[in-house]
Parts: sequence; structure tokens; C-alpha cells
Amino acid sequence: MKYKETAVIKEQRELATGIYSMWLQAERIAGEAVPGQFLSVYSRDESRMLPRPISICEINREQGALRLVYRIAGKGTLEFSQYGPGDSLELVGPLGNGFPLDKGYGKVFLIGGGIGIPPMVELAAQLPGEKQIVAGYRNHELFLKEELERNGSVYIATEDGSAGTRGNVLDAIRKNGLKAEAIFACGPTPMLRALKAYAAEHGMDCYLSLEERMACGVGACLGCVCRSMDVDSHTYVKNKRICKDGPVFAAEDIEL
Amino acid sequence: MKYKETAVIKEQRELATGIYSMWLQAERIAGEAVPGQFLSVYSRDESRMLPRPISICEINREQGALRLVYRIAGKGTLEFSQYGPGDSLELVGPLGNGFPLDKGYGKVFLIGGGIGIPPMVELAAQLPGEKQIVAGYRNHELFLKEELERNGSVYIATEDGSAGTRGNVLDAIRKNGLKAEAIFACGPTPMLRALKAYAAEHGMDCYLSLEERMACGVGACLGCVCRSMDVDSHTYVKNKRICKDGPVFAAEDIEL
Amino acid sequence: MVNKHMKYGTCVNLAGVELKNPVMTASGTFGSGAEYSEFYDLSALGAVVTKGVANVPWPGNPTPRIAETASGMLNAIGLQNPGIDVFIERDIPFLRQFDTRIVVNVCGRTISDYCEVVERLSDQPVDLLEINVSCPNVKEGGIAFGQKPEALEEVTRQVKKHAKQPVIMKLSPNVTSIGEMARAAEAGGADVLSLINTLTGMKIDIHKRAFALANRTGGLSGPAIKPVAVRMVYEAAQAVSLPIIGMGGIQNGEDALEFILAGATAVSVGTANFANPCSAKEVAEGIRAYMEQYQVEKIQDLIGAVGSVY
Amino acid sequence: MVNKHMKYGTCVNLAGVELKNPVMTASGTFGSGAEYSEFYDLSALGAVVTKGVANVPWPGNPTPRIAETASGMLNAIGLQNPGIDVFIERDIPFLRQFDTRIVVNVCGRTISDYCEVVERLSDQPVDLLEINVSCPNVKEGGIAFGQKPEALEEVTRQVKKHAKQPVIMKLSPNVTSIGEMARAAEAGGADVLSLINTLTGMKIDIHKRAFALANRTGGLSGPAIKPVAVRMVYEAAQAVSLPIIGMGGIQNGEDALEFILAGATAVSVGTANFANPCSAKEVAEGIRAYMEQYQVEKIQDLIGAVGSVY
Ligand SMILES: Cc1cc2nc3c(=O)[nH]c(=O)nc-3n(C[C@H](O)[C@H](O)[C@H](O)COP(=O)(O)OP(=O)(O)OC[C@H]3O[C@@H](n4cnc5c(N)ncnc54)[C@H](O)[C@@H]3O)c2cc1C
Ligand SMILES: Cc1cc2nc3c(=O)[nH]c(=O)nc-3n(C[C@H](O)[C@H](O)[C@H](O)COP(=O)(O)OP(=O)(O)OC[C@H]3O[C@@H](n4cnc5c(N)ncnc54)[C@H](O)[C@@H]3O)c2cc1C
Ligand SMILES: Cc1cc2nc3c(=O)[nH]c(=O)nc-3n(C[C@H](O)[C@H](O)[C@H](O)COP(=O)(O)O)c2cc1C
Ligand SMILES: Cc1cc2nc3c(=O)[nH]c(=O)nc-3n(C[C@H](O)[C@H](O)[C@H](O)COP(=O)(O)O)c2cc1C
Ligand code: FES
Ligand code: FES
Repeated sequence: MKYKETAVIKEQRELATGIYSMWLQAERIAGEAVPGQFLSVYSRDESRMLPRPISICEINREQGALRLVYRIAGKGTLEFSQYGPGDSLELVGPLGNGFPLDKGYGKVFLIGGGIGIPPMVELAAQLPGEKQIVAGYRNHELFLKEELERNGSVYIATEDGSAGTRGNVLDAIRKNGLKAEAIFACGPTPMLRALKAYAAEHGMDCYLSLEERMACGVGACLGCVCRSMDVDSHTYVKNKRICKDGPVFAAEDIEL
Repeated sequence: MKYKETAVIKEQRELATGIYSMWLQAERIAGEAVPGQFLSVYSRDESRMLPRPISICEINREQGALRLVYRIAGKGTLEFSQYGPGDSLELVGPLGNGFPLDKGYGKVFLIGGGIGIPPMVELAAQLPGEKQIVAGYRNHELFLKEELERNGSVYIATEDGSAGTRGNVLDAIRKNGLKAEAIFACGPTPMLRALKAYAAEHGMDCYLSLEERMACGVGACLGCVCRSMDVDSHTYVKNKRICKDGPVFAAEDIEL
Repeated sequence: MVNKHMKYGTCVNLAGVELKNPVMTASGTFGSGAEYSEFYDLSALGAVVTKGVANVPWPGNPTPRIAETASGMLNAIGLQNPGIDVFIERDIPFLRQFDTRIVVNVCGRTISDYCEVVERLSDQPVDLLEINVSCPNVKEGGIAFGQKPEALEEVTRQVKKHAKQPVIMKLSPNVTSIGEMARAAEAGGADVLSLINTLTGMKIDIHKRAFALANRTGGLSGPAIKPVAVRMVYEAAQAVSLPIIGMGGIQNGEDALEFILAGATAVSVGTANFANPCSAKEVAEGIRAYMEQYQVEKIQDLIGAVGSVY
Repeated sequence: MVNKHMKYGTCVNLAGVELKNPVMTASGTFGSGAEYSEFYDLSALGAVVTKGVANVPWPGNPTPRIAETASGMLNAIGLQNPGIDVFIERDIPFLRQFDTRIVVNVCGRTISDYCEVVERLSDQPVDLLEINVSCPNVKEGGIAFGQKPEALEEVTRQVKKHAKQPVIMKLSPNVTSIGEMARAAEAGGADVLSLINTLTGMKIDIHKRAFALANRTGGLSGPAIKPVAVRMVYEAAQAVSLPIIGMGGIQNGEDALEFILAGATAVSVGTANFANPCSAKEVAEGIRAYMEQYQVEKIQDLIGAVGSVY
């Protein structure tokens, strides 16, 4: 089920420059959400009609709470960052399919690049098996590192070399000589493309969370498609909807 | 001089159902404002571009503060009512001409109808002479009555008869047998029209504060004109700009 | 309490098809209803209008297909659709579950494309056909038919020959005279007009110095265009005597009432679905609330009832 | 620190007239500058464009003349203006105090009205003339000339015969093909094009069941129309080789840059002045900031520089 829910902000704080963390009270959505799903978050400013898709970072089902971690990318996320405890936000969710949790892998990579790191937190908590979490940051502001360390061994890459391996997530994997059966990843498209190639080369399974501009967020408008290998369930033209058929896809199923 | 100023809200409270009072810290505007002038108050919501014209209710020049009293009439004023102390608002002002203070009348009527009452507060404080203040309300919620009583004798009319004279401000004047040399008034157009006729009939001077939909608020767009007896200073076609040549006009100078 | 009058007062009639209330969904913003049926019972609506369907599947345009603009959005979906076969097999049966009218939006590249789809639908349980001759996002067909009165009249006439259900012609706002276009559709035999489709627009990403949409241009929709839409509905209503379905930026009952007062018999809710998945239902509720507030016995009393008080 | 390149990099040239920066004011939103000169020194602007002036005073339309809409507004001022005599005596001397270009917007009911005003201005210290053939708020003249290519070409040709200064033709967006209109103005001899004027719109007060504007329709302006304006500037720039002044919803430097990348040589700021009296100056500052951020040496490198990255 998807819900339209008015959520109350329980906590909001800046984790790193321009990166905010928000805990929201949203019982119905929290009751059903799974790792890798996302929410449509709405601006209160009426000039901004479209929802902002934001991945679920953590789920506290007992408390009916969800955590979102987001980067100020424009006016919508700037607006969200200005709210505080007690303020409310309109949400629709949980949306999309989430990562597969039942493949039975022994040893996996969870790979997050930049603002693709947040969904790895809940995934690490729920995915069975041995988790090697590789997180690529811009600099030494290693947001969510502690949360990641709760459920796996964490390897860091930074663009400026200020922490962990200088370079990208694949540099960190190589430098640390890491191996795994499968990849679960979220991050910028160039990173996902590189991971898809790496997985193919190493015969690994690979699940990627994609992004595209969205309007409806629920599969109705056909705005957010990606090219897919198989025919899609809507139009049968190999155009899968990221909001509905994704955002997580098996790498070999989509063009990147 | 007119200023664009970011004002900080010092106090906001609901005086009567849907009627709010707001004290704003706005040094430069407060330093020059006179009774009967108004401000352009801007929405923060970007879908609402045009300013809301709001009359100045009180001026505290020493503290650099201004008081606005407004009715929730739509989305803009609803937005304003949701802000609290410490929040800021963009203002432009002081705008318009204000009431004439130097006519040397011995005894005058200050007449406010509904949301036309607020400007009478500062006018009563600054206008010399004996002031008979006639305030027309909808019901027993006599907002600003105490403030008005500081500077004159107050006569009340209410539509539902729940306080003072049942009826309108002219009913209250007649019932109380009041007389004066001049009228200073603000309120709904039917009231102003009646006062204009009353003043003409009794040979009184009469100053009325008018309203019209505004865009620029400063005299540039020619949106807010009223028909005038004399040619106007802008176009010489007898179309005075309420925002610039008014909002206060001598009753005989304008069509109503 | 809703009295008997109120209960029946929202019915409207479009070329003989009765809608329980005047609220429809705007084509392309509501799929074939499945996605939004997760949020409310579609029986709350007067009609569901489907995404445009062609004779064969269309893959649509490359992404990005969506861009946000001030109080609106641009889309360049390019009429991605599964074609009439899948549509008949899957979408019509789905919609028949609900107590609402079914309007199928038809797109095509040539007149014979339109006629083929219309014929395929002739034995289907579909209430009305809406012919989209105004999509700005496809090269051939689409808007080309919607910008020339002669072409519009001709496509209308041909479609009418093949159609079993009443035909709604959906007009483009990207024209000099909407009245002229409305008259052309009427002359061609249209039963109903719907307007407006999107205004052609463009957004540029100044940091990438590139078009925000892969298609360069897209269709502008949402509250931003409402004043243009209300004006065009008013002008069309003055120009022809056909019933009109008004749309463009409707978000709530008040917006819908502007269109009805301007002369629309029914309204469609489009982009607002994206801002609130329950919009269309709430528009219907808002209209009812207004009718109760002002004691309007039947909605017909409001259609075209705008006047001047100045 | 601003280096020498940056200092001179914002100059643009409109038919031989050099502007220190590409930012102008949109006619009718800035009076003749007096009101906004209370907020900043008008010398910060590339040019001031005046409110439309006719051969004789016009009283304009009845009120209400203004209505707010989502991210925009409607106006139906109806070209109230004092006529060319007062204008020459009062407004031109006022504007000459500033180090900025003077552009006079000219309106009329007939071709000879336009020509009369243009002739009266021939010996005046005015840099450019902007011919408004696109005002939707007056019955005769105005938009009538702006919606038919032949009429536009003819009025352009006649005005050019009488004009001593370069002529800007201001185009209406209420047309099927802006490219066709741009070519007509070019064929008539226009030196520069400016676009867009307002889109015709309507708002209805559902509580009064009356038109929100006394004139019924008005011109829609503001950020709501920006996507339409950018698209039309792009299409006009593809259609003709004249310099273009782009406008429609510009509020800040980023908005202005969209127009410049789409092909505009200069831009005008209109409705935004009402939302912030310092808008036009801030647009100029925003353009400079962008040029510094991306190390753009001269603004010419940005004109029409939009590309595709998909
Ligand atoms: C499935 C999914 C999950 C996401 N999860 C997160 C997350 O957990 N944390 C986070 O910080 N960001 C996330 N993003 C990106 C986030 O949606 C955008 O950064 C955000 O929408 C920007 O909005 P804005 O108003 O600040 O920026 P603006 O650029 O002003 O937005 C303008 C429009 O573009 C859209 N838009 C802008 N950037 C993107 C983008 N990268 N992807 C999709 N639409 C975009 C906005 O939604 C809006 O409609 C996710 C995106 C997707 C598709
Ligand atoms: C000179 C002047 C002084 C005023 N002083 C006061 C005051 O002290 N207290 C107070 O409560 N109200 C005052 N008003 C009326 C006040 O401006 C409107 O109630 C307010 O603008 C409504 O805005 P809204 O967004 O809530 O309503 P909406 O109806 O949503 O506003 C939509 C648009 O219409 C305009 N508008 C709506 N009502 C009016 C109106 N009556 N007059 C002019 N424009 C209007 C708004 O400014 C806005 O542009 C004054 C008006 C004028 C012209
Ligand atoms: C994403 C999207 C897709 C659309 N697809 C179609 C379509 O397939 N057929 C059609 O006739 N109109 C289509 N439209 C136009 C809408 O039906 C409607 O005419 C327009 O959006 C104006 O209404 P609105 O402002 O309420 O959205 C589409 C609009 C949007 C936003
Ligand atoms: C109140 C108002 C008055 C206007 N008057 C004129 C005019 O006299 N002549 C003209 O050519 N355009 C006039 N316009 C149109 C503007 O110059 C401009 O083309 C249009 O508003 C789009 O720009 P914007 O969105 O930045 O306002 C007027 C616009 C407004 C809002
Ligand atoms: S955003 Fe509408 S289908 Fe994905
Ligand atoms: S509001 Fe612009 S002239 Fe008065």
C-alpha cells in the first residue's frame, strides 16, 4: 500500500556541509517501508508542485518513524532544511520496490556514493550476510559512517584523499583487496555505470538504485523511465519506470 | 523616502476572530511613517508575487517599530498570521500620503469601519484637536477599542447590535447627536460613499482612505487608479493613483 | 446533511453521456487509473480519461522528460503508450470495475491512425472518445492537426465517420484564435470540446548550458496556465454551442468553479494529481461544498454564469 | 575582484546602440523610472524602457485592473498614458539624468498613430523605439497588429519610414507561430525584436461570479509564463538574425541567463519589479556573478549558447 501522510518532524540536524538528517513521525509509511524504497516529499511553497523523491535512510517501525538524509540541491531541499521539530511535511510513500533481501548471498558489497549513501544504512541493517560497506565521499565529512559501522565493515574513499582511499569506491575496493558475491549500490550515474561494468567483469550480481526526474512518483505519468533489456510491464516497449518498477534494478536489466 | 526593509516580527496575536495584530521591527520605515500611510507586505510563498497593502496602525518611532492589524482575507494574510516572533517579513514603505494633520480643526470625527479601524489608532494619537472616534464593528469583538480610547471619545456601532448603537457608523453619530468640522475615515466603500454624502450635506471637510487592487504600490504600474475631479499628476486624465496620490483623498476630489 | 437536490445536483451530460459529477482526470496524468486507485475509489469521479493510446505501441521521448517550473511543470513524455491491443485487453477491464465513465484519449500520427484506434474501440465499453490533436511533444501528427482550422475540421470529420461513441476534440492553446479552432471542430462534427492541452515551453539548465528536457521543448501545465485556460474556455464557450470540458491548472473546487462559470460543463484535473494523489476526488468534494454553501440546486445553474459587477 | 575583462564583458549592442549591460526594464512595469529611482540609481541598468506612450493621452480601462494568479498576475491597465507631449516634456528629461539608455515604448490605435509618435520622437534624445503591437488590453490597435504576419510587416515598414532611431518590434505570444511573426517583422525592416508581451488570460471571482478584472481579460505576466517566453525567444532566434530582447517572468540573474542562452541579446525585467523594487538591478548583478563564477569573458559567448547534453 501507498499512503499520503502528514508527517511531523521529530528531529532535524545538519550532518555535514549542506547534508541534513531528518527523523519523521509517519506511522503508516514506516509500518510498510523496506530498504531502498523512497518517499515523495512535498514543498509547502505553492510555486513548487512536484514532489522531491528522497530515499529512506532508516526505518524505526516500533516508533513509526523514518529517517531521511538529503543534500541541499535546490530550492525544495533548501526549504526542507529550514523546518524544525514539530513542523509537518506532506509525504507519499513508501514508493518503489527496494533492494532484494532474500537472495541468500554470503558476502556482499553495499556501495554508496555521496548522497547515495543514506539508503545503505537501512539496507545494512536488514540484509542478511556479511556486509562490506564501501562509502565514497567528497571529503573528510564522513556523514552516516557511524550508522554504517553498526552493521558491517566500512571502507571509505574520498575524492580529495582526506580520509580512506583517495579516489572512488572502486579504488577503495581494489586498494583493500575486497571480494564479494553481489553489489548493492546507490550513487551518481557514472559510479553506477562503473559498478555495472565491474560486476559484469567479475561475474557478480549487481543491484543499482537509479534516479530520474519524476512527476507522479507512482507510475502514472511515464516521466521517469529508463531503457530496459526486457519489455516493461506498462507499455511493453523496454521503458521501465524508475519510480514504480525501480528504483532498484538488476544491473543487467537496464541500460545506463 | 521609501525603503525596502526586512522586518522582524516582535509580537503577533489574534485580537478577534480572524483579526491579527503584529508588531514589526522596521527602523527605517518607522522613522518616517505618518498616520494613514501603508506598507507593501510580501508573501514568502513564491507563488504569490504581489505585495499585500496593509495600513499602519501604530508607530513607535523610538523603538523603530510598527504595528499592523489585519484581517485574514485570503492566502497571503493567512500566511502572515502563521508567523511568530523572530520570523521576518519583507516590507516596502512607508507608502502613500497619509491623512492631513495640519488643518487646525477644533473638533473632528475619526471614523473606522471594520478593518478600516486600525489606521485610526495612530491618527488619533497624532491629529491635534478634539477627537470623536466612531468605530463600526460586525459584532461584540471590539478590537483596538482600548487603543482608540487613549486619544479621544469612542462611539461604537455594531451590525448585530451586540455593543453600542445597532447599525452603522452614521447611525452611531446620529444616535449620539455628534457634530464635527471634518471627517477622517477608512473602511468599506459603501461606508465611505455614505460619509462623502453626509459631509457634503453638512458642509464638512472629509478625508477618505481608499482601497484598490495594487501591483507595484509605488505609482509605477497605474493599476490602482480611482476617478478624480482634477487631472492627476501622472497622466492628466483624472485617474489618481491610490497608492501614490492617496490612499487618502479629500472626498470632493474623487468619484466613489 | 446532503438533501435530495444536492445529491443529484452535480450530474452533467456530455453528448448524451451522463456523469455523476463534472470531475474527470486529464489524459496522461492518471495512467488508466490503476496507480491512483491505490489512494481512493475511482467511483468518486465523473469519469477517468486515459493516457493517449495509439494504434501501435509508442516508446515516447528520451529522458529527461520532466522539468519543474514556477507553479507548473513541463513534460515531454512523447505519448509513450502500449498501443490499442494491450489497452483493450488490460486497461478497459480494469476501469470497468469502477462506477465511473470511461473516456479513452486517442493519439495518432495520421488521420488513418486516429480512425484505426477509434474503430478498434467501437465495440468496447467506452463512453466517450477524446481525440488528442494537440500534443506538442511529437513531431508528426499531434499538434499539427490542432493548429490549423482546416486540418482540425478534416480530422474531426474523418474520426466522426468511424466513431461509435461521442467524440471529444481536445484543442491546443498554442493558437492565435481558440474561437476559430473551436468553430472548426464544431463544423467537423465534434460532440464535445476539451481544452486546454499544454502550452509549448522550454527550460534551460544554465549550469549545464543545455535544454532541461531531452526533447528541448515540452508542454507547460499546472496552475501557472490556469488564467490562459479559463480565458480560452470562455472564448470557446462564446464561439460554439458544444459542451466543453475545461482544464489547465485545476487544483481544488474553487479552480474548477472558475472553469464552470466560464462555460465548462465538466473539468479535468491533471498536474494537480502529482502534487496530491487525492486531488481529483477533492476537486469533486470542493464543488459540492461550494454548491451547499451557496445553495446551488444543480450545477447547470453555474455553467457559464459569470457576469460583470463593475 | 573584478578584472578588466569582467568589467567590460557585459556590454551588448542592439542595432548599433551599446548597453552597458543587457538588463532593461519591461514597458509598463517601471513607469518612466521615477518611482524606482527612489530605490536605486537607474544607471545600474542597461536601459530603461518606458510605459507605452500614444499620440494623445489615454485614460486606460476601468478598475479592477490587477489580479494575482499563481506565480504571476493579470493586468488590464489599457495603456493609460499622458500622450507624447507630456512625455517629451517631463519623462525624457528625467531619464537623461541617468547613465542608461532610453527606450520609448510606443502604442497606437492605427498605423498613423504609431507613426505620429515616432516622428515626434525623432529629434529627441531617445536611443531606441519599441513598438507595442501586442497589448491584449485595448480593443483596436495593439494586439490586432501583432497577430497577423501581414499586418505586422506593414506596421513595421511604415514605422521604419518615420523613425530616426532603431526600431524594436514587440511581439505577442498569443500566436500560433512566433517564428512566422518574427520573420514578418524582419521583412518589414525591424532592427530588433522584443518578446514576449503578456499572454491573454482571465480570472473569475467565484464568490461574486464575476470577472476579476473589469476588462474581463488581462495580460498574464510573471514567472508563470517564463517557459513559454524562453521557448518563443529560442524559436524567434532560430527564425531570424535580428538581435532579440527576451522577457517574461525574469526575477533574477539565473532567469535572465536562460533567455540569453536561448538567444536573447538583452533581457527585460517586468513583473518582478512589483515583487521586489530592486529586481532589475539584482538581475544585472546576478548575471555578473554567473560570469565570474564560470569565467565568462564576454556575454556574447553566452548568447544562444544552449546545447544538448543528452
Ligand atoms: C529515487 C530517488 C531517490 C533519491 N534519494 C535522495 C536522497 O536520499 N537524498 C538526497 O539528497 N537526494 C535524493 N534524491 C535526489 C533528490 O530527489 C533531489 O536532489 C531533489 O529532488 C532536488 O530538489 P530541489 O528542489 O532541492 O532541487 P531543484 O533542482 O530545485 O529541483 C527542481 C526539480 O528537479 C527535480 N530534481 C532535482 N534534482 C534531481 C535529482 N537528482 N533526481 C531527481 N529529481 C531531481 C526535483 O525533484 C524538482 O522537481 C533522490 C532522487 C531519486 C529519483
Ligand atoms: C491602502 C490599503 C490599505 C489596507 N490596509 C489594510 C489593513 O490595515 N488591514 C487589513 O486587514 N487589510 C488592509 N487592506 C486590504 C488588504 O490589502 C487585503 O485584505 C489583502 O491584500 C488580502 O490579501 P490575501 O492574500 O489575504 O487575499 P487574496 O484575496 O488571496 O489576495 C489576492 C490578491 O488580491 C489583493 N487584494 C485582496 N483583497 C484586497 C483588498 N481589499 N484591497 C486591495 N487588494 C486586495 C491582494 O493584495 C492580492 O494581490 C488594505 C488595502 C489597501 C489597498
Ligand atoms: C505528464 C503529462 C502527460 C500528458 N499526456 C497527455 C496525453 O497523453 N494526451 C493528452 O491529450 N493530453 C496529455 N497531457 C495534457 C493534460 O491532459 C492537460 O491537458 C494539461 O496538462 C493541462 O491540465 P493540467 O494543468 O491540469 O495538467 C499531459 C499532461 C501531462 C502533465
Ligand atoms: C502592469 C503591466 C503593464 C504593462 N504595460 C505594457 C505597455 O505599456 N507596453 C508594452 O509593450 N508592454 C506592457 N506590459 C508587458 C511587459 O512589458 C512584459 O512584456 C510582460 O509583462 C512580460 O514580462 P514580465 O513577466 O517580466 O512582466 C505590461 C505588463 C504589466 C505587468
Ligand atoms: S514519476 Fe511518473 S511514472 Fe515515474
Ligand atoms: S499599484 Fe501600481 S500605481 Fe498603484
